[in-house]
Amino acid sequence: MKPYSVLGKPIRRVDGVEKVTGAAKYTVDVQLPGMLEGRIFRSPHPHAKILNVDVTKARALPGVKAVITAADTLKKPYGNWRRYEHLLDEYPLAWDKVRFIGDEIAAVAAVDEDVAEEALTLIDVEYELLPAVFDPVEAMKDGAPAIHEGATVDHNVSETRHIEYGDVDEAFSRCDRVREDEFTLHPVAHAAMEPHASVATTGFSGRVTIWTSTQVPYYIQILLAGALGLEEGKVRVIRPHVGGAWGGKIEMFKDQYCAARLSQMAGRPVRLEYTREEEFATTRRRTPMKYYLKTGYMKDGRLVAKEARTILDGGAYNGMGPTALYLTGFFQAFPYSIPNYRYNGYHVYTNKSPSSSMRGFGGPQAEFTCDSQLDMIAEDLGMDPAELRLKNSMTPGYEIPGYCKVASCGIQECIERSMESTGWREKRGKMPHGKGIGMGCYGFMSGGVFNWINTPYAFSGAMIRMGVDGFVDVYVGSSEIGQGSDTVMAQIAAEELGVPMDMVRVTSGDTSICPPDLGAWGSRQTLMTGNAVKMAAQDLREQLFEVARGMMMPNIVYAFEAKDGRIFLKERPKRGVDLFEVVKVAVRGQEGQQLIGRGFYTPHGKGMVSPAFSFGAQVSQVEIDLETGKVHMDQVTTAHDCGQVINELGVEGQLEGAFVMGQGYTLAENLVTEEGQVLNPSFVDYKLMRAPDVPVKFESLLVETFEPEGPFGAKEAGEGLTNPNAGCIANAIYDAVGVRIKDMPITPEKILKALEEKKAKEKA
Amino acid sequence: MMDFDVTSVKTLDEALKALSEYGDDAKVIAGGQSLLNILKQGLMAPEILVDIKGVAELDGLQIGASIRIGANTSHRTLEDASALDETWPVLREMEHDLASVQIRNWGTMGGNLCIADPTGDPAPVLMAYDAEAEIAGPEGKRRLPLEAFFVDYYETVLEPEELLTAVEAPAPPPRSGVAHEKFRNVEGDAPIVVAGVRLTLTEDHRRVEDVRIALGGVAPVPIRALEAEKVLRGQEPSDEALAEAAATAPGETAPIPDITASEAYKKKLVRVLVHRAAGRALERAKGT
Amino acid sequence: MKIEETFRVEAPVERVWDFMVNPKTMGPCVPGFVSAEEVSEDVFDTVMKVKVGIISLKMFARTQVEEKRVPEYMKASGDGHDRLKAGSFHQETTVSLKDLGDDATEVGYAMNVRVVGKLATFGEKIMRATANKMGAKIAENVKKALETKE
Amino acid sequence: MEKKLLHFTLNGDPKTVAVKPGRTLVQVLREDLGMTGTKRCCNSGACSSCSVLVDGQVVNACSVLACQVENKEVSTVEGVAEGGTLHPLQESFLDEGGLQCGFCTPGMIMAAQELLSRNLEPTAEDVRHQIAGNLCRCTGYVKIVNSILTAAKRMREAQS
Repeated sequence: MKPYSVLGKPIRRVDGVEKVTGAAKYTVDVQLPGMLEGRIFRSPHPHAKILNVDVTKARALPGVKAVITAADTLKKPYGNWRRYEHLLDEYPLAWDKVRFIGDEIAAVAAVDEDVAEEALTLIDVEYELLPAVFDPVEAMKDGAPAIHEGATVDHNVSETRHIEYGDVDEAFSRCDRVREDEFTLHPVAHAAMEPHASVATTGFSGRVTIWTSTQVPYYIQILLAGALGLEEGKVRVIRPHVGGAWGGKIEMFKDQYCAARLSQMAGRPVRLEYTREEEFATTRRRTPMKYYLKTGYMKDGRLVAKEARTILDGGAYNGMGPTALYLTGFFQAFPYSIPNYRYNGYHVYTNKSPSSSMRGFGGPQAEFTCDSQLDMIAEDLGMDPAELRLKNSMTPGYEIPGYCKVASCGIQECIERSMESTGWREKRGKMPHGKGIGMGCYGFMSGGVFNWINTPYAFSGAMIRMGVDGFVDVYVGSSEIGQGSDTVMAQIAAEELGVPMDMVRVTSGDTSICPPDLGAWGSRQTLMTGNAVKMAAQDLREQLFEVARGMMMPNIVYAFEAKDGRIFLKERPKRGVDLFEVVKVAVRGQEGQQLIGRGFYTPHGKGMVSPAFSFGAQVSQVEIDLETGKVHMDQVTTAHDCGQVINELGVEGQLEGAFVMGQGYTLAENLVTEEGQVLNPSFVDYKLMRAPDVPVKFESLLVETFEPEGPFGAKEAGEGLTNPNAGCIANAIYDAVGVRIKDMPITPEKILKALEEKKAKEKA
Repeated sequence: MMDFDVTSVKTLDEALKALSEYGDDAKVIAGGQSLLNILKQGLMAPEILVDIKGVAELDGLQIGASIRIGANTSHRTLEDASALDETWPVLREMEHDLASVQIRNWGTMGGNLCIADPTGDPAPVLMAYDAEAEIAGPEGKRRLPLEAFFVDYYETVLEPEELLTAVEAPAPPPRSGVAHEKFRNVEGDAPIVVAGVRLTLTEDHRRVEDVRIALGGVAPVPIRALEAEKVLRGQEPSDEALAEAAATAPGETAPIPDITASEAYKKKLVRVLVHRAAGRALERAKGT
Repeated sequence: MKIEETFRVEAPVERVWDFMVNPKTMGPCVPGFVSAEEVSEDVFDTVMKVKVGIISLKMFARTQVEEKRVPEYMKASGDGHDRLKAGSFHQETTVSLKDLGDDATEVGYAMNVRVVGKLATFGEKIMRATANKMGAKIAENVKKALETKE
Repeated sequence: MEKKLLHFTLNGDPKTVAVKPGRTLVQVLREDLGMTGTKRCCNSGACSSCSVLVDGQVVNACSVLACQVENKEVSTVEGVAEGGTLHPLQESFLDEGGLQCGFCTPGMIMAAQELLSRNLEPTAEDVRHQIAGNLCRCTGYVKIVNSILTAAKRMREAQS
């Protein structure tokens, strides 16, 4: 039993009360006097030259206060890839060409949404239609239409990634067996409940203040300033409560640029909120991939060599696709120890909405293919697939030279515990036809060590102030987007300072108040911002001890401790003073000294990906309707190693939410396009899982390890949890009915078709 | 764009007057659970909506030898109507599982039928119950079998100045059982295929005296599977007979392939759902 | 969305050709046709009233004849939109005629319509539902118009 | 189009607003009355984030014409906590972790409130069925269902 007072317990969210009462303000709730409504004019064509944009009629419409086109922009490409300029391929508004249906051409601000919408119908654009290409393999062929004319773009390939270690060819040559498979992964939408939205206002000083729904306020400040030609200090980004993101809000979007630019031109606040249709059809998608996988192994089940090749359907612009391109290759070799590995990935432009980062950042595609193939290998060897995973899974201290070091690693215990609690050995392969059980495993980064913008370093900062009002104020640049990071930061500060949770206030996501932080992506907040908060709290605590020492005048030098709102002598706990007496003496004392702790974190020498990795094993149990192919989820058990648990309620919530998101990815969700047109841009036609669909029994086993690099030994519990879902469901389906679907999503129709083909084969 | 006037009428006469006054420029709104989506998309631009939700005489159930469902009756009212359990229990079953509670509370039976979405839940069940549609117009009222009410995809027989006032279904004959089956990949979602079956046994329970099989989502309109009915009528109520009828039904359908399912898969679902619904209807008939 | 029909017309190929390349005569064979005006040679402005179930929209389109091989092949393309710009569309139409001898002609009619915007996303199912019927109706009308002796 | 006067009761208070006939209830609540607790998410009746009660029945405010609530009683999430104390539903959502980003929470709470007003002894299945129309992208629903069951239990205990 660890001596923690608030860590590792189920703690109420610090933002909970606001949210259950409807008081919480999201960007879409921000209303300013004189606020105008903005709307965006989009391309109806998948690929076309823009010959002329005529907005005179729109400008003349009564009630229209501003209309912008590319002519009102700097025509400078922007994006997160500031350190890799060849990847910057997107403009605030299209000026030469449009590259997908929905590409932004102009924007209007009017007195209300009706006028704004009418204004859109008055914009006339002349196009010269160009041949379009929608399939990445087609796009790579000679003579395919060129979507971008970059010097580094060849056959629409915008980026390639290569990973290699060990001696792959030699290793394959000495394998007992080699297995090759191909998989197809489809696009899905982030489908955050809150759409992308911004409210921007420009003061007479020229300073732009923008409230926006984002994961990365600091990036938005830099990118927006750049796109508007302002100094960064002239842009203030405020992130109110965010209604979900999952990687769909880690870039600058057109709502942010257009709201800001329109507010500059109209001299009035402008709100620009995407419709649900725009959300689905014009923002970002999880990257569709074609996956080729070759694995070499020995008769005893040892995995010896692996080769992976991917072709990513990048859509019209890079987005964060190139990172997904790298990470899917890297995590293809996780969480197993494969000494010889080679990966080649290609990111290809097509005339569709851009694909980009989405929860797991390439991981879900990697683990679905990896786990599906592992089960096929196990069958080939006549081995229990769980045993195969145990035999090959990573162990603490595992190292991929030049790539990463894995300090803490609980994967083996995760596999064992998920087997025990589900009765794996009694069930696998032994249940009646139609019922099945399957496993998927994963490992994921606790924050990327890399940064795309301006510097190569990932960094987080924190500031903690204690005032005579009796509260501890924590200022962080991390982004509370629903995942609970504000609560985690409050817990870390409370634990370190020995104060109760309700004495801690967290202020996050305001670039003019909070220290810079790369924000919420790559599961980085708990470890990176958490470390910064812990350091700031320690710094502040030392300041308090100093004052306490002056107050208590111990005759010899004792070590101090802070706990339960008191500061006392470690060896003589009875001798102590109330913590806020110390604060008062410090602040009101003759020095009038301020109590402010500083903390910061940046990983150095931690390889190319992450300073630490979470691990886990997931077992799902399904029942299949043999006549319709419909999959019913009976039960899911997940054993997750996130190091030291900070908030039990939070980790469980992430586990459950991630699984159901993955269940949708596997069984139902699919962003269907036909000739570049998204056919289901609504919650009527795009199928999210609903309450009656989710497993009735949901079990979360928290396997605690200690991660030396993490605050109190903590690691991520967010994105990684999405990685095993598809594989473990696919494997359960195979166990139930003996069909293996390699192209996602696994719909009832595909299952039924496979079942019929299987029957036919058995007859023949 | 939602740029139209609304006139809220309180009586059937007012409604009909309004409709003949505005003619083609008007659309009727009751709950508007489907209509509003179409209007928001700008796929229809009426000058005025005639709001009949407040017309009390079109609201509510009359239960006797037959059941009369006023066009304004909400799905939730039907779901909650325990008075149906005796003779029309499947109406409640169907309503309990229709869309979401939010939609059941505000949406009406009349609205559902008039939108004529072929995947709607109620039509096949009502057709199995041998329901009739009652229509009011300038020349007074007319009645027709519900299957004749639907003309084409999202199209009914209603003239611009006409109004659906009620649907009426007789009590099933003695020794009858009724069942409803639907398939959807995600719960709480619109069905892909719907089947409703009413099966009546002979006095000695040895033969199928009569059967009605209605299907939704497999043609531009909800349809009867008349061939499948023929196959079953007069047969011994064996599972083989049911299976044979079920195997006949797909041939009578012309499903429209869409992003939810292919034509072939929808036909397979028809066989499965008809078989299951007929099976449950038979069990219930035996129980009588 | 593809609308394709191949059908036999009891009329000489030249007559079929003259009929089908002229929007004034061909237009009325397309369900919902309202009017067609010649803007310049081989360029026409047409108005259609698309009524599919509850959906009813007035569509304005400009059509351009791109390729003509009298009397066997014609390719035309056009762009259009509805009044509220709920949807816009781009269409490519090819007509190919085969002389079957004794005053009969085989007509191959292929229309590829790409509809975008709300009309496509919301109306997708509805339009698929009617596409086939549309083709059949066009064929029927063309036959009627040409086979009735004038 | 001409605005018309609309009269209704909002969380107990009488309201009179001038609105265009084509306006939906969610627009009137959020834009005209500044009651932003009710969220607009899909605007097509498919996610139920905008759930409010009309005469005690839960409906999607995006799919109700404002003029159709004339003389009716509308309640929103802002009216759930009374006299400065949280409703048992709100307390149990906090204790059970029934929310994350919180955007669907107001709708969930309104849907749950209708259920509990009709049935204080719901099964887990009853709860899942009641919120089948309410989409949540964060929680996977598990803890939302627990929250509603816990609230029911607490309300039963408070009664007896």
